[in-house]
Amino acid sequence: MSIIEILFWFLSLLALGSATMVVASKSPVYCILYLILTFFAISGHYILLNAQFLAIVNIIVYAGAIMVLFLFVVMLMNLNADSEPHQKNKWLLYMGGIAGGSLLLVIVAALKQGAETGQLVQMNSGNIGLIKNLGMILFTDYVFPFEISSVLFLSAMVGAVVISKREV
Amino acid sequence: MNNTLQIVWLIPFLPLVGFLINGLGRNNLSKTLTGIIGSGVILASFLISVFVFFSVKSGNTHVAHYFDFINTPSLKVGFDFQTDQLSTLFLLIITGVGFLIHLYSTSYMHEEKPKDFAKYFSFLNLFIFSMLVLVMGGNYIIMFIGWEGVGLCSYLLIGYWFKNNDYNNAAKKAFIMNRVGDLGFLLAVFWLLSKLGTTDYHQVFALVSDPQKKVLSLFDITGITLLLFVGATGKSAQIPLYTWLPDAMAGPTPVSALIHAATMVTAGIYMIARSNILFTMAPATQSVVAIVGLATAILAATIALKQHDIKKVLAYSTVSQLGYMFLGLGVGAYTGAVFHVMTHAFFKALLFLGAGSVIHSMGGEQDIRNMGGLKKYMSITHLTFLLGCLAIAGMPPFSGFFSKDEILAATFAKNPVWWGIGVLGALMTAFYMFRLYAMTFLGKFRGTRDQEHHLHESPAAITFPLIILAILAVTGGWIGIPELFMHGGHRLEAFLEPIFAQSKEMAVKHEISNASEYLLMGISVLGALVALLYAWNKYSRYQKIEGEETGIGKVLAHKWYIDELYDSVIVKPLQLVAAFLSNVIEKNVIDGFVNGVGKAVNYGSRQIRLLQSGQVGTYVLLMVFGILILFIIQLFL
Amino acid sequence: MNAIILTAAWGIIMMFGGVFFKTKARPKYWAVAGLFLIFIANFLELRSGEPFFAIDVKHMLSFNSFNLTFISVALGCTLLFFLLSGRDIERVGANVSEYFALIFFVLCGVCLAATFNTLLILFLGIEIMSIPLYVLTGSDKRNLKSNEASLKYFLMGVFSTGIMLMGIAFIYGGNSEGSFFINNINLGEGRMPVMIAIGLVFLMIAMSFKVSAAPFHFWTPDVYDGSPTVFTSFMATIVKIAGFIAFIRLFENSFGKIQNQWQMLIAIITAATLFIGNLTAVFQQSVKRMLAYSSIAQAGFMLLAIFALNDTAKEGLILYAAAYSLATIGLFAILIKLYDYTIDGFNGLGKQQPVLAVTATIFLLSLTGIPLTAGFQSKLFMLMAALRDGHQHWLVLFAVLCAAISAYYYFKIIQAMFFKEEGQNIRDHGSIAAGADISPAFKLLLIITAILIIVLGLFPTLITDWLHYIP
Amino acid sequence: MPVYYYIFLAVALFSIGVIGVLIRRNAIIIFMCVELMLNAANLLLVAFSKMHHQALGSINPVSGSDAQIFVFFIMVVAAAEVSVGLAIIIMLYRNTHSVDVNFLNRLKN
Amino acid sequence: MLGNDITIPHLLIFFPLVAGLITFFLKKEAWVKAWSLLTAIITLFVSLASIYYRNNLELSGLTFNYEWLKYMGASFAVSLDGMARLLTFLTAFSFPVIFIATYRNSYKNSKVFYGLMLLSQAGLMGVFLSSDALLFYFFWELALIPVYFLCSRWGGERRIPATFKFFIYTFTGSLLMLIGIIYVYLHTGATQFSDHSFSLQAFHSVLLIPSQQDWLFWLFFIAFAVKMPIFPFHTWQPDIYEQSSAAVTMVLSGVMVKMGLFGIIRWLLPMFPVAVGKFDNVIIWLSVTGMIYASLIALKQDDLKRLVAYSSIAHIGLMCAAIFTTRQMALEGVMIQMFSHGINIIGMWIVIELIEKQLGTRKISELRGLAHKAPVLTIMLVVIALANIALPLTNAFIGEFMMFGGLFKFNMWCAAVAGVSIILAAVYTLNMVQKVFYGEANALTATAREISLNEKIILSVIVMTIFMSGIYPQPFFELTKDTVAAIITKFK
Repeated sequence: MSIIEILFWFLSLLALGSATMVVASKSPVYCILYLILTFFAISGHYILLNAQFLAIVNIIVYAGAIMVLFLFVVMLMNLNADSEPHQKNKWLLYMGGIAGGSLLLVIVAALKQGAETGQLVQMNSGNIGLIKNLGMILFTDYVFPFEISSVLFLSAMVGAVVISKREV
Repeated sequence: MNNTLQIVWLIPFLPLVGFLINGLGRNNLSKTLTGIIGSGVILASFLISVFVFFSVKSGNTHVAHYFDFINTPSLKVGFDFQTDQLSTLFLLIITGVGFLIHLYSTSYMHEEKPKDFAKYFSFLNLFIFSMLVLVMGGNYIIMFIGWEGVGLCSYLLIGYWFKNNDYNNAAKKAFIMNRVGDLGFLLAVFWLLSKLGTTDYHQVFALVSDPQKKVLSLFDITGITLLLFVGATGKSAQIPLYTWLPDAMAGPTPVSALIHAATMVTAGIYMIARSNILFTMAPATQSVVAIVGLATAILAATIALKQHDIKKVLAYSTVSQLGYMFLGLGVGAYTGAVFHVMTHAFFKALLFLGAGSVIHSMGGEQDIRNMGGLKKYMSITHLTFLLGCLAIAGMPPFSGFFSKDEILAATFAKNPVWWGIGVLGALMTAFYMFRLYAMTFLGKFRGTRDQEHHLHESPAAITFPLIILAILAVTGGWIGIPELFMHGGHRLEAFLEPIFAQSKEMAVKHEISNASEYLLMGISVLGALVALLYAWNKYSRYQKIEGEETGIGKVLAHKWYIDELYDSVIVKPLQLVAAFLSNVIEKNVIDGFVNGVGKAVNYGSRQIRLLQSGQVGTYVLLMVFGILILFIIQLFL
Repeated sequence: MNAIILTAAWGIIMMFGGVFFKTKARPKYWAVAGLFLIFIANFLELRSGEPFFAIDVKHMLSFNSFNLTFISVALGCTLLFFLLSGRDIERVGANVSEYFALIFFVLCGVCLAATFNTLLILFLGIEIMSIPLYVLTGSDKRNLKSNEASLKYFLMGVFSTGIMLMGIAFIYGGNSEGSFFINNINLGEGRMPVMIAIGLVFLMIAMSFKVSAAPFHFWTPDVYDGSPTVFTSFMATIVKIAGFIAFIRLFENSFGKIQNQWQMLIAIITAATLFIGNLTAVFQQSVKRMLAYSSIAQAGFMLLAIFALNDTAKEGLILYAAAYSLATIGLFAILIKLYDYTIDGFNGLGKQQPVLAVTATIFLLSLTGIPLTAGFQSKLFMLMAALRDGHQHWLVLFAVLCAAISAYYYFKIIQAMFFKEEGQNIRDHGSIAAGADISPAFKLLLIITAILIIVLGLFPTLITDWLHYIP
Repeated sequence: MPVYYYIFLAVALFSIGVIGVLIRRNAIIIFMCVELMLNAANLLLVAFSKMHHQALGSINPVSGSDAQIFVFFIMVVAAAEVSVGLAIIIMLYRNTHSVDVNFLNRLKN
Repeated sequence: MLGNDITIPHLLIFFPLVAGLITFFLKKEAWVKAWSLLTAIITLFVSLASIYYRNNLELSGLTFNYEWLKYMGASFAVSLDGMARLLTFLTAFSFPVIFIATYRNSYKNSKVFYGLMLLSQAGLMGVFLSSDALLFYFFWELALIPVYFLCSRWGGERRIPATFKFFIYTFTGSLLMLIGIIYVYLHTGATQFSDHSFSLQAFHSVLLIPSQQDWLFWLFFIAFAVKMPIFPFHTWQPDIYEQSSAAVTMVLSGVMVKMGLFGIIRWLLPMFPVAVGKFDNVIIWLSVTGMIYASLIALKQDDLKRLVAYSSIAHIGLMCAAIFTTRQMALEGVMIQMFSHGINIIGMWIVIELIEKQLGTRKISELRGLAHKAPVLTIMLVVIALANIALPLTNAFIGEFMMFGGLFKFNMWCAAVAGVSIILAAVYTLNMVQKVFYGEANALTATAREISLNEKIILSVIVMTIFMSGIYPQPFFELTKDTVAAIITKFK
């Protein structure tokens, strides 16, 4: 059992466990922290897959910026475990669990039939994930989407302004 | 086409003109004018008919084609008038008797308002028109036009006093029962059409009687003739459709005389006589006709025994006489039947008009129990009435004797038992007629005071037709004197020979010896005489006795409860079914289903919108279930 | 190309315009003018096939008569929408020019969704379409319903985004070519690979969500009901049909060859959509909400195009887009003016505002699919396409019966307008809301819209012929 | 390392996210669960990119890289969504002082 | 843009259409009435011209074809064959009669009323004239819409639900037909520009295997059956006749029900001969049942309008049965009967309308002895009623006789059963006449007065028509023999 596999299993379990805790834990703050943990685990996977750029971006953008934003909001509203509305409707609770679980089951069962899922994934080698190469591609082939995403940001910005500007 | 008989269109046309003039100008014309026009047109067409008669007698028959009534690839119906011996004879009867009755009416209906008077005459003219179309039609469809037309006129005339609801009911009954018959007639015509593709008498009879190619199977012929006979029963008031005729007496008496005694009710006989070949080729039908006729004759006679309404008695006697005619047709004595039609037209019209004259002077009273002894008040009426009674009772040498005897003779040849029953009926006829006569004219008056001093002989316009008809009733029979009295005495048979020739040779001959024929005559005449005398002296001292009849008498007085039977077997169930359909099936089942769909949609809408609970959680849950279903279908099915 | 760039640019202009515009009315005129120019530009591109800006997009976009025709239709409908409802946009809130800016961004997304050639652009386009809409939905900030609507829309929208991404990932994984280009997907022989299948279902679900097809429609009534009516009008028409174009282009180009393997799913979705949409609409009292459900029902009919996936279907889809948008925009424009949004609010409109009533009647007839209106022609095309496809005739029968149900609720409004007496509160306030004014120009525009509908009903080829136009 | 490990991992994360969306009532946490779903997709994409690179790298040295670009764009979009989404949630919180989605039932039926 | 030469079919369609649109903008009620009456009369003359010119050979004036949707193979094709002439004439004849008969009535904003009336006339004309399936469907619906508004706007209390039911019912039917049309269209052969065609010839020559014909047959038939209507699709009819205003009822019952029969003859029979041969027994027995059923229900009606409605259902049932016998005689009968039925029932409505206008009731139980007060009215009604029960020398006799004849050829028992309805018809008609007109006048009817001159004139016009076409029906047969022949050849 190579080190890579050990790391893989460790990170997977970490990701799954913390993800479960995101769903399970009462206090929103804990949820956020567990989510950050999950993201770290995922970034770890990226590193295993030698997608360094994404790993970094994931940590900086997601775990860093976005999650902190979440945290701020939660703090701002000072939500905590006892202010947390917990699901009274047990029926919905169970049904939700069953539905999600069976979704997993269905897809897994489907994939079991598929032959092409046996292909190998290239671990910690191959250089496509390096910032240099991705940068090259991003600013040559993918320049148009890149530009277009600016429109996305603009609209998001305008939207945020429109929504949160106090009307006088 | 330049046949003199081309002008026969005038015969029905004139009454039509009369109808139009009287009908449209009813508000402006004076009574006298109306009467003159009304009767005048009939007289004119009578004269033309006489001319036509002689033309035909000289052997000139003709089918006049005027225009194509219907002319399509599938159906050709010419508007044709056929003038031959048979139709000519009927023309004479209709226009002749018709004219007399018009004349009679001018005085009889004189109390009416000018407007209604005109209405009455226009209807009467219309009737004559339809009747003429009926007998002159060159094919079954034209005949059917007249056939329905006379039904309509009788409806209008029975309901002439439309304020009285019973009269309207009687009229309606007459029309509807006729319709039942008409349906049979129509179906027969369709049958002919579908088999032969034509309804022209000539072609039909030619095709049918052609021995080479059997165009009609026996089943076809029997079916057709039976259906035709159904039509006849409706029009000519035979079992089972006879009950309308007695009720039809609601109409004015001249109407009863004209339509319900002399002419319209004989349409059935005319029709069968016209299509005699068909009937001769369908022995089964013939026996049916004979039996039905016989049964009707007896049944009606029995009922007539116990009636107290003078017109009702005559009505039932009419039904019974018609029965005899059908018996005649049934046994193949077509000439005899037609002969009896003619004589019956004379004496029955006479009797009705006489009765009318009586009713007139009794101030509308019709119950013979309140009459009696009218002899000394109204002598002409009395005398003519007596002659009429003798004629109908079949006393030689009055007309009734000859015609009825011919029928009975033929019947005996066919089937002695039928003959026996027929004779029995004849006896009853004699009995109830003289019961009627005695109770009306003999004995002493049983009416009220003012009725009594109001009694008077009717004016000339009434008596004149009576006298004419009386003469005819007496002498009318002499054109048909049997062979054994006088060789070649049966001039009518000679005259009608061309019509019935084919049937004659087809039909199986039953010859009966002169001796037995004498015997039969003797029996019937003597029997009738006995019945006659018995009734005479029994009822000439009739006293009014209160209280209901009992036993069989009651049944007879209630006409064998036939009306009640029909009411409970046909009318009431029909009403019930109709009510059930309109209240239950229509409202609840069919419309219920349609509205039910709408309700279902509304209900479904009300339920399904509850899915939209407003809860994001539920929405997502449902979505996930949707996802699952799609996955399962796509991946595992 | 022109449309994409210009809409983005004009969106930015409107955005900054918020600083300079003095009066509230000013932005509208700018927006109308700009949109008009964009419309012209796009039309010229359609005619000449030559964009103004020659940008190498590395085949990530594809422009053909179909896309461009659709874009012109969408832009035209939006122009009409501005003209009819511009005043009401001003009445929504303070940030008028921002609203316009957002709408322009949405249009940019619409153009992308109509012309995408890779899944990446599809994803971006749909996001660009959606994000401003979350905002517009919530733009009536004081109104709790508006807030609620926008949050619901947002949460379920991102949920569907997740599903879509999952689908894209699986498609990518299953595609041995290892590419996102929609016409470069290796479907293998015979039955498609499992990963493709999973991805396909995920994508289908995501698209169904965008076009609010059952059972992924649940957001639609609430969002349409909650958001400011003007924006409902915009969402229910242009955005929805854009979703359909994306849907049909995706499934035609990438999975058209194996249609028989997924046709059943679409058939089921279509049937469910028709059923739920029509049946639920029957009982609605609020016309706004009823129109939301009717939009679902109409979506069901449009899905027939994706079910059939042939030329008639494409023609029909564009025609349907135009007919449905025209009628719905007009109807909403009238609805906004009313004092009472329930059906009773329409009572006696025929007497009070004959022009509005008559035009509304024409719009409703078009939605019902009565001949002489564009609605009939579009339904005709759809049924024709579905029958021509030759499978699942039951679906066509079902669709027609649902159309019969739709007559039921559309005609309830007609009845209210012409045959019912006004209620008490209408008699007090009048049918028309306080702030709303019915200018002659507005009436004229309504009449023009109605005439457009009838002209399209007589000569649908005016639009459909452009699909076969070769520059 | 066979790809289906990653697939199962990603699908598991995705399902957990879905479950979270289903059973939590706090809007923010639901949103976070959606983020979890997005990340599952990201992970899957990266895994596939490497898979394709494994398979096709010899032919095309940059094969599979576009998936990583895609992931990048997903993060971009996620960031934008977050800004808008949190703004909406805050607006709602301003008006109702709650982030409980079950209170959102003014619109129904 | 509709071709360079305006032809008679165009005038028949567009003249009422344009005039109707103009009517909406007229101010004074008097003008509206005069204008629409004028229009109707001119239309009548146009259709008379169309009949007059039937013999001259240049048919270009009578058929016209404009490429409408070229690439769909749909064209604005209108043509006048015998049946179309007959029915357009019926339409053109009814409207002036209706306008004159109801000239006294005044309606709330009458301009809309008359405008819609004229539009519905245009729609009807279109239905009868169009020889292109798509066009046919267009007009089929367009004739419905104005009537929908007419019925819901003017009439009795329960008019709105009744009309709604009527509309949904017929709309569903026509949508089913639409599917059928499209399906057949997709099986037609290619034309110059399009791979399929909507033209009448293409539809008549389309080749369909029996299994397809079977269900297509029902798709079409239900649409027509609802329109006619025949049992058991008839329940909308009595309500709508009872509720809607007189003029509209006349249009509905006089002309509009003919659309269904026309549709069957023009489209259904030639397209699906096999299916017709397969289902004719079913349909005919259905119709015959309907005849008896409707007649029995008519016995129980107390409202004059409902009574006539049910009797009309019975008559239509006979026509439907006759059509499906596909016997020449029957079809000839149907042709003339389509006209006669229109005339008679319009006459009936006019009389009922007059009674209701005078006495404010249609309840048979409340009316008695009108004959004293209004003899002319009585005579007219009696004549019309007798025509209604097909007495010889009235127009209805010819038609019914031939239809029964054909039915008998098809199946004698069928004819026998159907014949019972003749008797029942006599029963309920005479009941009605007796109850309403005979007997002593009661307090209500004592106030009745004789009808006015123009009413007399219009009624006598109808009575004239009844007798003329009853005594000399030949022109009708001449007019329609080509149509009948065309159909019969399909079933040889």
